Amino acid sequence: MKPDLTVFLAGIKMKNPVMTASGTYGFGDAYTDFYALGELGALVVKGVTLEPRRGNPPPRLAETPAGLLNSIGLENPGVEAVLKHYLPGLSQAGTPVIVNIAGNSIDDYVRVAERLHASPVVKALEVNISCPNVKCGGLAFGSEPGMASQVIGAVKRHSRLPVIAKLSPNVTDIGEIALAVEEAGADAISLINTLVGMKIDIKKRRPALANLVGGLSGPAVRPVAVRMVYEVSQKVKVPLIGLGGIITAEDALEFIMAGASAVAVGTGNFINPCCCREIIAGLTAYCETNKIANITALTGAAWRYDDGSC
Amino acid sequence: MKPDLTVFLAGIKMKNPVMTASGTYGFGDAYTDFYALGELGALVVKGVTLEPRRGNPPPRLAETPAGLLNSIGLENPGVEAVLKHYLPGLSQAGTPVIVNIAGNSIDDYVRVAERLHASPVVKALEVNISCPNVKCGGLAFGSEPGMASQVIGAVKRHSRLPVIAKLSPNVTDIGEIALAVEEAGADAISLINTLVGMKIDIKKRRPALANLVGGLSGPAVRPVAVRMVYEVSQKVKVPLIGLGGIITAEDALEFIMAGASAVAVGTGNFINPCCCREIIAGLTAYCETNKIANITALTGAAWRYDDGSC
Amino acid sequence: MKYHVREVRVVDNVKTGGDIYLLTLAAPAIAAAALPGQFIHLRCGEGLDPLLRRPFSIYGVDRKNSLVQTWYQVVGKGTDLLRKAKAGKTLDVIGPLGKGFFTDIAGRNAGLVGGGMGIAPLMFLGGELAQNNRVHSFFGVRSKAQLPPGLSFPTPLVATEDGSAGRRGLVTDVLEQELQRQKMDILYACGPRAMLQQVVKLAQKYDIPLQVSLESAMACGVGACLGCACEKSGADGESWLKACQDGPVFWAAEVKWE
Amino acid sequence: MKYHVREVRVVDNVKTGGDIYLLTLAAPAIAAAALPGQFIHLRCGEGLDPLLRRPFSIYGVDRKNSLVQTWYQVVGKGTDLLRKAKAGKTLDVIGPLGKGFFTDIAGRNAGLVGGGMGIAPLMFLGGELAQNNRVHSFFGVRSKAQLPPGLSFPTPLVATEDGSAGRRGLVTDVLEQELQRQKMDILYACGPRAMLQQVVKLAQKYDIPLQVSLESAMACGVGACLGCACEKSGADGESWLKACQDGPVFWAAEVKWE
Ligand SMILES: Cc1cc2nc3c(=O)[nH]c(=O)nc-3n(C[C@H](O)[C@H](O)[C@H](O)COP(=O)(O)OP(=O)(O)OC[C@H]3O[C@@H](n4cnc5c(N)ncnc54)[C@H](O)[C@@H]3O)c2cc1C
Ligand SMILES: Cc1cc2nc3c(=O)[nH]c(=O)nc-3n(C[C@H](O)[C@H](O)[C@H](O)COP(=O)(O)OP(=O)(O)OC[C@H]3O[C@@H](n4cnc5c(N)ncnc54)[C@H](O)[C@@H]3O)c2cc1C
Ligand SMILES: Cc1cc2nc3c(=O)[nH]c(=O)nc-3n(C[C@H](O)[C@H](O)[C@H](O)COP(=O)(O)O)c2cc1C
Ligand SMILES: Cc1cc2nc3c(=O)[nH]c(=O)nc-3n(C[C@H](O)[C@H](O)[C@H](O)COP(=O)(O)O)c2cc1C
Ligand code: FES
Ligand code: FES
Repeated sequence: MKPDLTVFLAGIKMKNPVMTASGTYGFGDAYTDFYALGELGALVVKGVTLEPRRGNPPPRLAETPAGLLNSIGLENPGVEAVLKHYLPGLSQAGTPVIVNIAGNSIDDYVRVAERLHASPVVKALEVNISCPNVKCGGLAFGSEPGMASQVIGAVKRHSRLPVIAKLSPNVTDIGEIALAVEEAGADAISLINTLVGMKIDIKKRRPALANLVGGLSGPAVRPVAVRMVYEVSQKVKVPLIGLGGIITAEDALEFIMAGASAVAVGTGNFINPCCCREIIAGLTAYCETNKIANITALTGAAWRYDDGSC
Repeated sequence: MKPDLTVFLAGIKMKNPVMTASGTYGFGDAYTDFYALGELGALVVKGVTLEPRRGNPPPRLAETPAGLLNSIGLENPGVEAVLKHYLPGLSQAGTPVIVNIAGNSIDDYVRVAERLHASPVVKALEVNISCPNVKCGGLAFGSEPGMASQVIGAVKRHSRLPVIAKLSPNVTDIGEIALAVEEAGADAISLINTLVGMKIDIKKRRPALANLVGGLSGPAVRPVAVRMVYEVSQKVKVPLIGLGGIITAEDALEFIMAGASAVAVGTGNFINPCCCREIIAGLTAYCETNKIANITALTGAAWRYDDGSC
Repeated sequence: MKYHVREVRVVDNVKTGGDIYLLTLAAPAIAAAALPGQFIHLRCGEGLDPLLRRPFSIYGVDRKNSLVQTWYQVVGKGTDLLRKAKAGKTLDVIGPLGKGFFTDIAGRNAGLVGGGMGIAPLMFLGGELAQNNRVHSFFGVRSKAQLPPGLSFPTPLVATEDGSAGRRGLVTDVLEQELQRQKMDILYACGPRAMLQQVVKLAQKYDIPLQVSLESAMACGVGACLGCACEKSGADGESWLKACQDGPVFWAAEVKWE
Repeated sequence: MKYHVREVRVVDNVKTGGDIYLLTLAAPAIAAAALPGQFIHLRCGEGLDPLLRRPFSIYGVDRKNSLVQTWYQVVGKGTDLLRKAKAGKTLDVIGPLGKGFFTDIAGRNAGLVGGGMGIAPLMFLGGELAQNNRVHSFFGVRSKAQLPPGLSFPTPLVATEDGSAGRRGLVTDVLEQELQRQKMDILYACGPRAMLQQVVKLAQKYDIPLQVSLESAMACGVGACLGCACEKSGADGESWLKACQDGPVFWAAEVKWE
């Protein structure tokens, strides 16, 4: 019998647990030559803000050992353009569409969330709280439980859509932030966004990115992400979306066993444009070989094995 | 003319800026077949605690993409045995010896520091504040400015030796911690210790390390370390020792240009046992080619280039 | 249509001079679809370091034998690994990617201006254009050894830094001399930024439409990551050009040149 | 003395059956110094993934021709890369590392017990011991294809899981049968933990000194990282055995067996 990969997450039914990571898949248009969007568990589109954002100047990319630094800076055409030009085309995507939202103030977040109600295509909001809070001197909303809770609470109160909180790993105590956003009403939590990193161009004797710092993603960060999923999944009741360096089905299984209900693929798409499809196939094969009837049975397998302390 | 690689750091004169990272070079005995200890800028030995520590059970190692997870758990024979069996042999090392110290309480740290006065070999103490503070429920001393400051202040008050504070990168705001330890009297700061990480053995469906979590080191973490050195070096006046994923002279130059006065090599020794020696040669060659008379001129070159904001 | 072929066979990988190699791949789908100016995106190694694919212009295509060529210089980790790929080995390739040159011209005087490895895409372009147009080409390289092999259009005018071939000096000087002698209908350029800026000036001065192929660091190569942003001409605050999707070939007027 | 040789030439790298290969390296300094039971630590790839070196027992040494051999099974990333190393390629090697077998015996009956790839170090040991001792060997493998090539001591008694060679069953059963027939003066064992535990019991039962070679994940290979800790017998709270430096060969009595 074919194993069942279905996952219910934040009220959304996904045919499998494999999603795209925001900012690495455009608005769903970039990889359609390789496989159909409908094969995905869910599509998470690029981060959207209230006003159009120009993003940072180039160079925006720097490669590091098994990692990638990016400083795209949330370039996006703004929520109105997204509603008008991008979302309608996704009505036939055949997969739930989740919009990642961002802002510099709580009001920004709330207004983007409210505007997105206009689209019947959007099935959930993923709230990126790694953005700098202008009022708090640029410290990310996600770096302090109080601020994180305020953003998620506000979006939750103004949105009829399920809300996924996407947390920043650049914190002392991820468990504390996760508990705060759960209490504020988050329906699910995505872990992790990028680690803050930097590369120096030793020929030019300056930072390689025009923006100086960037976000580190890719396989290099996977151990950090897996640890956070392992820790947080034992603290909160809401389901987790695990991401950070997933390229193969084995990588995805690490996150699922660590406690994730679903996984998302970011940088992996750049390495292998058929990444998501191959991970779905790999998860199916794994379940078949190991006689797992429903993939949800694997969530948290690694902490059920031991005494659960971290 | 031969470039001058001499560096003065925390009152110690080093013939070059290349040091060993604590816990990756034993007590100086492991690599002597490959080159002489005397070639090093300084030797930093394994973390020492008051009582002998057995460390964690195996498996203690797991490889990750461009990284290494370890959960040695500060295995060491205790300060008395170190004084008796290991330090005397280093009196002819031909390089300054720095002892890394650790403990579960402030009193632990102070007592190890005091005992080390007994050895004429020790030129400075490197205080590892990534250890869990038993009183604070296991949260590392280095994860909160108040605690970090207390440890460093206490060691400083009881020690006639220069004190280097070694900070944990697992914090929301590294700058804050660095300022705290500087104010508490640290003579230099080492950045970074390992990132907390985890790997799941998907065959066994459990964490790959017996201790569940481990410390992530190696090239994978380099962008995180470089960013922290870049940020902290612009905030504090004391010199920095940069480390995290250094294997080549180019890697070392990244840290120096980011703001480090010296660098340390950890995991790199495992990949290339001649790592330190080759980095020293590479730095010399770089200075020659680029007509740098004194390597100290390169410290912070990357932030002097731009407007200094991070 | 873009293809992802996990096992493209290396037919040949030979040094053409200095640290420059010509790589020939057996890739039927890509060969059939490729247009001049497009590129392929390939993994140079097997592990996760280097992590990203590397983009290379398509240097030539042999449609009959389903071959695709790139001509590359060893500059770092990826190209150093590529250099070691022996015939018979397979590589993971995506292609053809990007928007190629505007070739909907016929019976025209076309000028190709290439500097260094920027010559690569012009070789494919020149071969195609030469079928229906008069092709004039201007190649600037450091030294003779950096010149490309296998020309399928009239001999280029060459400028070398060391004087080992053609004229010693800048390719743009050679170009201007020729522009003074005869009218060109269109110019195509690829090379270092400084060279391109000079060609842009000449194209304006002599009022010739110009297409340029730009380089930019790339991650995805397919328009997904927004990493390859190049500055657009015109009103500030507008969005960027994506080198991988909108380009790498652009009309010079689309690009902001300072 | 340990050597670090950045460019050890691959002389040969051939499949001996299944997914098992015999690698022959030209490494004069290491060949001259190597003792049975020691290992070499080598980088399988060129980038930083996989990051760590991989340890392999020395399978054989040809001192005259300065060759060192290892016999390895492809189980993951590193060994898969190693498999692709063709003759002529160079590898970065450290060795010889660790403490070898106790071989200061002469005119004795020595028993060698190997399971799976644990046979590797026994091949070198057996060749050396056979010069002055009577060597009896007992090899357990899954199937015939997993047997080692190039024996330089008397034919082993073989047990296979599938019965394709020797007796079907466990190597320790074959060993015990032989121990009932004749007295051994010393035993040497290398293989899976479960096999070793069984051999330890037999050695106790028949009162024979036993040396075992242990495996453990390794990073440095030279005693610097404390990563390869193996549990020591005796009072609790004591420190560990370092497989890379104190071992990989230990007297069975030094090791805690549960
Ligand atoms: C659309 C496109 C087409 C290209 N076509 C060709 C071609 O036909 N032949 C060819 O030889 N090269 C071409 N390049 C450049 C080629 O992609 C780079 O040389 C290659 O990625 C370097 O990889 P590496 O790992 O060897 O070097 P790395 O180790 O990544 O870098 C080594 C050095 O090269 C510089 N570098 C890296 N990538 C680029 C880049 N994209 N542009 C400029 N400098 C870079 C780095 O800053 C560094 O100083 C093209 C690039 C693009 C974007
Ligand atoms: C002292 C010593 C001597 C050895 N001698 C030999 C030898 O002669 N021939 C031989 O084939 N192998 C030998 N090994 C084992 C060999 O080192 C591993 O098979 C190799 O490191 C695997 O590398 P990989 O990258 O292919 O696998 P990885 O991708 O690292 O791992 C693949 C799988 O193998 C397992 N594995 C990895 N390393 C080990 C290990 N050290 N022990 C057990 N399982 C492991 C992993 O858990 C994983 O499931 C020896 C190991 C040691 C410590
Ligand atoms: C080029 C790029 C752009 C990204 N843009 C966004 C974004 O707009 N919003 C967001 O929440 N995360 C963004 N991310 C973070 C990813 O969604 C993901 O959290 C991170 O990259 C870790 O996953 P990975 O290692 O699989 O890439 C971006 C990442 C990359 C590499
Ligand atoms: C095996 C191992 C043991 C370590 N032990 C210590 C230790 O005892 N004390 C300490 O402060 N840091 C210890 N570290 C951290 C290193 O000193 C260093 O900060 C870290 O590994 C990052 O540098 P690297 O990437 O060059 O290894 C250890 C690291 C490793 C890999
Ligand atoms: S390289 Fe990703 S959008 Fe161009
Ligand atoms: S492998 Fe490092 S001490 Fe043994």
